[in-house]
Amino acid sequence: MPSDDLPMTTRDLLRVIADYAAVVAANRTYLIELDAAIGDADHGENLDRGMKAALDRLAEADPGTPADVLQTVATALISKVGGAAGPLYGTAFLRAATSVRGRGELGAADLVGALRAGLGGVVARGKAEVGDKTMVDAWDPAVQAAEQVVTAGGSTREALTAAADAAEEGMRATIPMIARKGRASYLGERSAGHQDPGATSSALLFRVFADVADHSS
Amino acid sequence: MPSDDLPMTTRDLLRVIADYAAVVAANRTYLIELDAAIGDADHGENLDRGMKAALDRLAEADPGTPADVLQTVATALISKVGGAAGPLYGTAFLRAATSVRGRGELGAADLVGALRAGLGGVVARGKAEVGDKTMVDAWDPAVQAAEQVVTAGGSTREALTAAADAAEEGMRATIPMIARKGRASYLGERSAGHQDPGATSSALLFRVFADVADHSS
Amino acid sequence: MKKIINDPANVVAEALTGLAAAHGDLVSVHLDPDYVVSVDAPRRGKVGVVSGGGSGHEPLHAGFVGYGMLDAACPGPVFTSPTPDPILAATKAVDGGAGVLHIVKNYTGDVLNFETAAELAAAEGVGVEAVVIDDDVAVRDSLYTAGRRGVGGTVLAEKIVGAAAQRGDDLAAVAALCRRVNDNVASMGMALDSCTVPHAGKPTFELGPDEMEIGIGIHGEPGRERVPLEPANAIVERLLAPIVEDMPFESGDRTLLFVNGMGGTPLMELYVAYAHAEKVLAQRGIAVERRLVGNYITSLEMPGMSITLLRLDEEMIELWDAPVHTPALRWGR
Amino acid sequence: MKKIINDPANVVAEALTGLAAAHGDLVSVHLDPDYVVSVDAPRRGKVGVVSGGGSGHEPLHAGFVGYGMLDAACPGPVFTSPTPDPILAATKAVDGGAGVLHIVKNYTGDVLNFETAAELAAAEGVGVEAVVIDDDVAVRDSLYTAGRRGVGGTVLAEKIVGAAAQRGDDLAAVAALCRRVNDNVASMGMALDSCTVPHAGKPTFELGPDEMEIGIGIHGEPGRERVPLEPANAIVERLLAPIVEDMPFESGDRTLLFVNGMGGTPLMELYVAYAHAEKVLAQRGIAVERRLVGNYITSLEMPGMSITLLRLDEEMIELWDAPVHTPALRWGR
Ligand SMILES: Nc1ncnc2c1ncn2[C@@H]1O[C@H](COP(=O)(O)OP(=O)(O)O)[C@@H](O)[C@H]1O
Ligand SMILES: Nc1ncnc2c1ncn2[C@@H]1O[C@H](COP(=O)(O)OP(=O)(O)O)[C@@H](O)[C@H]1O
Ligand SMILES: [Mg+2]
Ligand SMILES: [Mg+2]
Ligand SMILES: [Mg+2]
Ligand SMILES: [Mg+2]
Repeated sequence: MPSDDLPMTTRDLLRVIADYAAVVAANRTYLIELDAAIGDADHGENLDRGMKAALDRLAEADPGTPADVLQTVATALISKVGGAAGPLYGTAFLRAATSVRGRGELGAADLVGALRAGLGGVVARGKAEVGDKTMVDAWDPAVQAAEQVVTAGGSTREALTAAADAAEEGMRATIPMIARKGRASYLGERSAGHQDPGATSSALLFRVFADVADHSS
Repeated sequence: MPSDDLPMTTRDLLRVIADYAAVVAANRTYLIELDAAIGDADHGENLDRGMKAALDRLAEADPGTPADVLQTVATALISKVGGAAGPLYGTAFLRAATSVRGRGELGAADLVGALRAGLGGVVARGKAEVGDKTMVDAWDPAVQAAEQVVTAGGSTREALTAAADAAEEGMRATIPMIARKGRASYLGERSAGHQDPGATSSALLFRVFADVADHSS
Repeated sequence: MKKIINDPANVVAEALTGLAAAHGDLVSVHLDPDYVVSVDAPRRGKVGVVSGGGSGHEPLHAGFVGYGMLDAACPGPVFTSPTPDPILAATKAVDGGAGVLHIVKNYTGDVLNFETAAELAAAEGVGVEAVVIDDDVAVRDSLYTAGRRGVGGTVLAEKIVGAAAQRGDDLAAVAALCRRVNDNVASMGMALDSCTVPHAGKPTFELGPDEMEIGIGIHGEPGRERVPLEPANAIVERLLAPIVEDMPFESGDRTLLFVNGMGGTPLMELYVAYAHAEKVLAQRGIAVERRLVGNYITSLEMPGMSITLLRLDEEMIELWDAPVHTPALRWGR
Repeated sequence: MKKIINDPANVVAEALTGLAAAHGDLVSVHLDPDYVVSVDAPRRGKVGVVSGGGSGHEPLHAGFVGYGMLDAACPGPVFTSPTPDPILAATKAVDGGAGVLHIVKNYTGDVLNFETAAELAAAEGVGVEAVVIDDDVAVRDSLYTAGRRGVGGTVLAEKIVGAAAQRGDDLAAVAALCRRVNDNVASMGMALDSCTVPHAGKPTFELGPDEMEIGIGIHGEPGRERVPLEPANAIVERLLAPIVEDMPFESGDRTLLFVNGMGGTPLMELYVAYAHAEKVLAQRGIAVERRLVGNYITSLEMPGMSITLLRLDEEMIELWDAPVHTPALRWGR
């Protein structure tokens, strides 16, 4: 394990959630506009409502482990977001929580395992594949990139940075795609030329993870 | 009777109606816009529909006397215009017809008598006074002006020209008025600053009378 | 102008054709002159109830023809009162020997044309009584003006009076009831934007992006004042205050509260307004015992609403609750 | 943005409060989680019928709660499907021991949230069957896409299925009937302009002054194509052609024709469209035996309409005609 590789603590994870809530709030209008182009103009509103609820519940629940944090966020998203994004993000957090149950803090392998589990949750619920122009197009390359870094002996920080870079690339790659899942699929060929809102909010999430790892290391 | 004073024949009167129908059609949008400002945006449409119907009925009826022409126009307006303008103009034409019943052609005195009767019809139906910001503000000074010319021994042409001038002045005088009758009255003080559509269409009518008298003399 | 129409000149006739096709069990439609008559009319011994006015306020009036409400409606061109011809024809078509009531909204054109038709009907031996509805408190009333406009109260009058005619009340009683409804009802409307009259092709008026028009008429006539846009609750209070003051409505009054959409307002917004209106009235001790929420007297696609409040008595409640079966209002059968 | 609202964040709760105030005889409203339940529910031995989805489509679904239609509705935020919480709460509230039917419009969010709620309900011992409505022929269907959207057919399914539950059919029968309705219904919509989502504050899309959007979704999702504005009759033909072709509807079919306003379309225009739609169908030998014209599944204030055609059988006709008493649809009582 490289010298700069500190494990991610419950506090770190709370910081990720707090920062992501702030990032979503700051990008609320942007995400609404992306969704207006190929959807129904609510993705930013939905996630913003959900992340605010997540913060409220975390403040109440005072979770003791990373799994508790992830589980609290999951239930907040499931019961407050609605739409497609609520169950999808919610299941991702839920599965991630389950994958790290019992751990006091998360090493690099725990983290990529949690991300893989989260992706598994998104796919199990939404049945989308890479190329369908959904959040999977951000998640799938991100998880793969993180796994590669860790397999090659890289640090958490390096893994999460690689994930964030890959997620952003995947997000941009959705622009020319023709949507086959979610609301944008109703547009058929007219969905091409627009960036997927869910892939965008996912890339923002991976970037927050990377930034927090960067600062806590 | 001055040398240039030919009586108005049935043909002349048919020409008045045909010309007025053309003038209304040309001013349809203008009258709609005046009505949009202080009413309900239909005066031009209403009169245009009515004058087209009048032309159709005249073509069918082939009237033999001035009274027949006026009566045919009256019933066309009453049964096709609706709104406030239909009964008001209709009654004006009806009373004018009655006042010249039996005449083969109309001298200056007949004409001013017909105009006076027409004004009486408008007032009987609508109960408006001068200053209420209605068509009466065009009709009343027009009829007075024509009567003065005839009393002073003037010609039909002079009488009708004076009427047209007075009607236009009366029309412009409606601009600052606060409406007390018709739809514009709902606006109260906000009706000031707008020219009354019915006074405008009335002024157009008097001008057509004057022009036809001018050409036929 | 963006509308689902073919030709502005035919829009009324085509809409009536659609009404007849969709509701042939209730109404039949006559074109040129245009009027809509209940399939049950005329009924021997029953007072005929006829209303009408310019089109563009649908479902008013044609949507209220049927059992327990109007026997006939005379739709004029858009926003233009009908001529006497269709009114006369409709009046004759519904006369069952007990006379006919004309419910007329107070607009110069409507009053004049209905008056003429009533005279012609009388000349043909049909007894007509006319009641003019003038419930719009946005307009200053005086002997020297055209008076108040007829707006939302018309819908309530047509329902209540229609029920009285249906149960067999005579013409004098039906007319007296109609006057009683008119004496106890007050309304006020507002708009967020203009409607567009098909034959005009563009909006009747322009409002800034943060303005609203208070006291708007149902023909898009400009209203009492133009003010900055406000939250729903403040708008409701702005409409209710002159209504309550005018009558005045007082603590202990039993009322029917009618929140009406002008045509382009989502139902969601009408319910937001309704919630606050009922609350404000409750604070004043005014009991809402019956209610109506929806688009019943509209101005084409105008975004906006009106509030109407009717002071009820026992008889009005009974008649309001009585069965009605028309294209736009139906209960009890 | 011009709307009669207080705060975009509270618009759904405030509208529901108004609905409860105006129709307390029919429904009661629970807030947080938000759901609307019939005052008669639960009824011992009766299958509960629950639907829901994003708000902004009023009167769908909450306006259809009452006798003979829905037992409960779960309105999500504007255009956003509800979460499992209110769906679960509503499902439990209407369970009379005979199980509950979920009528779900086919949108990823709706399907996922209803699925989760059904699992949770099952875990608590309430049997749930779900039927997904996907009648929008504007959308290409395939195994590899999210499939067709649920639109106007939902209203017809809720009425017909609600009547079956009311007469006592069991859960399997009610679900099978709902699938049969869905298999026999097809819809297509269009818009003249966008709606404005309250939390977004500006129109979802922009159309040129002479453009219209064909195949629009009820959330203002862009449609199949953007084309120049056409007369009403041409628009009707453009919507009907894919509907008739898709099913296909054939000469001799007995149908229910539903012309639906998107919220900002005057009734007059809907009747103009209805007149031509019935004529076009008649030319193809397709008989219209029942009809519905009005604003029943809307997109806030969007100007536009949709056409829905349902192939009827004897049982569906009987159930359509059966009494219904809800805030927005009422007959027979
Ligand atoms: N089947 C799916 N699998 C994965 N992601 C999906 C799926 N359907 C939708 N999404 C994602 O959800 C995003 C939309 O979320 P949101 O706007 O909140 O929900 P809704 O579409 O219900 O309005 C899309 O941009 C897409 O990334
Ligand atoms: N009581 C009245 N007496 C005289 N003229 C009137 C009266 N009421 C209205 N008018 C005239 O009618 C005109 C409006 O006609 P029009 O727009 O066709 O009818 P409506 O007001 O019914 O839409 C007004 O501009 C005014 O000149
Ligand atoms: Mg969305
Ligand atoms: Mg006018
Ligand atoms: Mg008019
Ligand atoms: Mg959504």
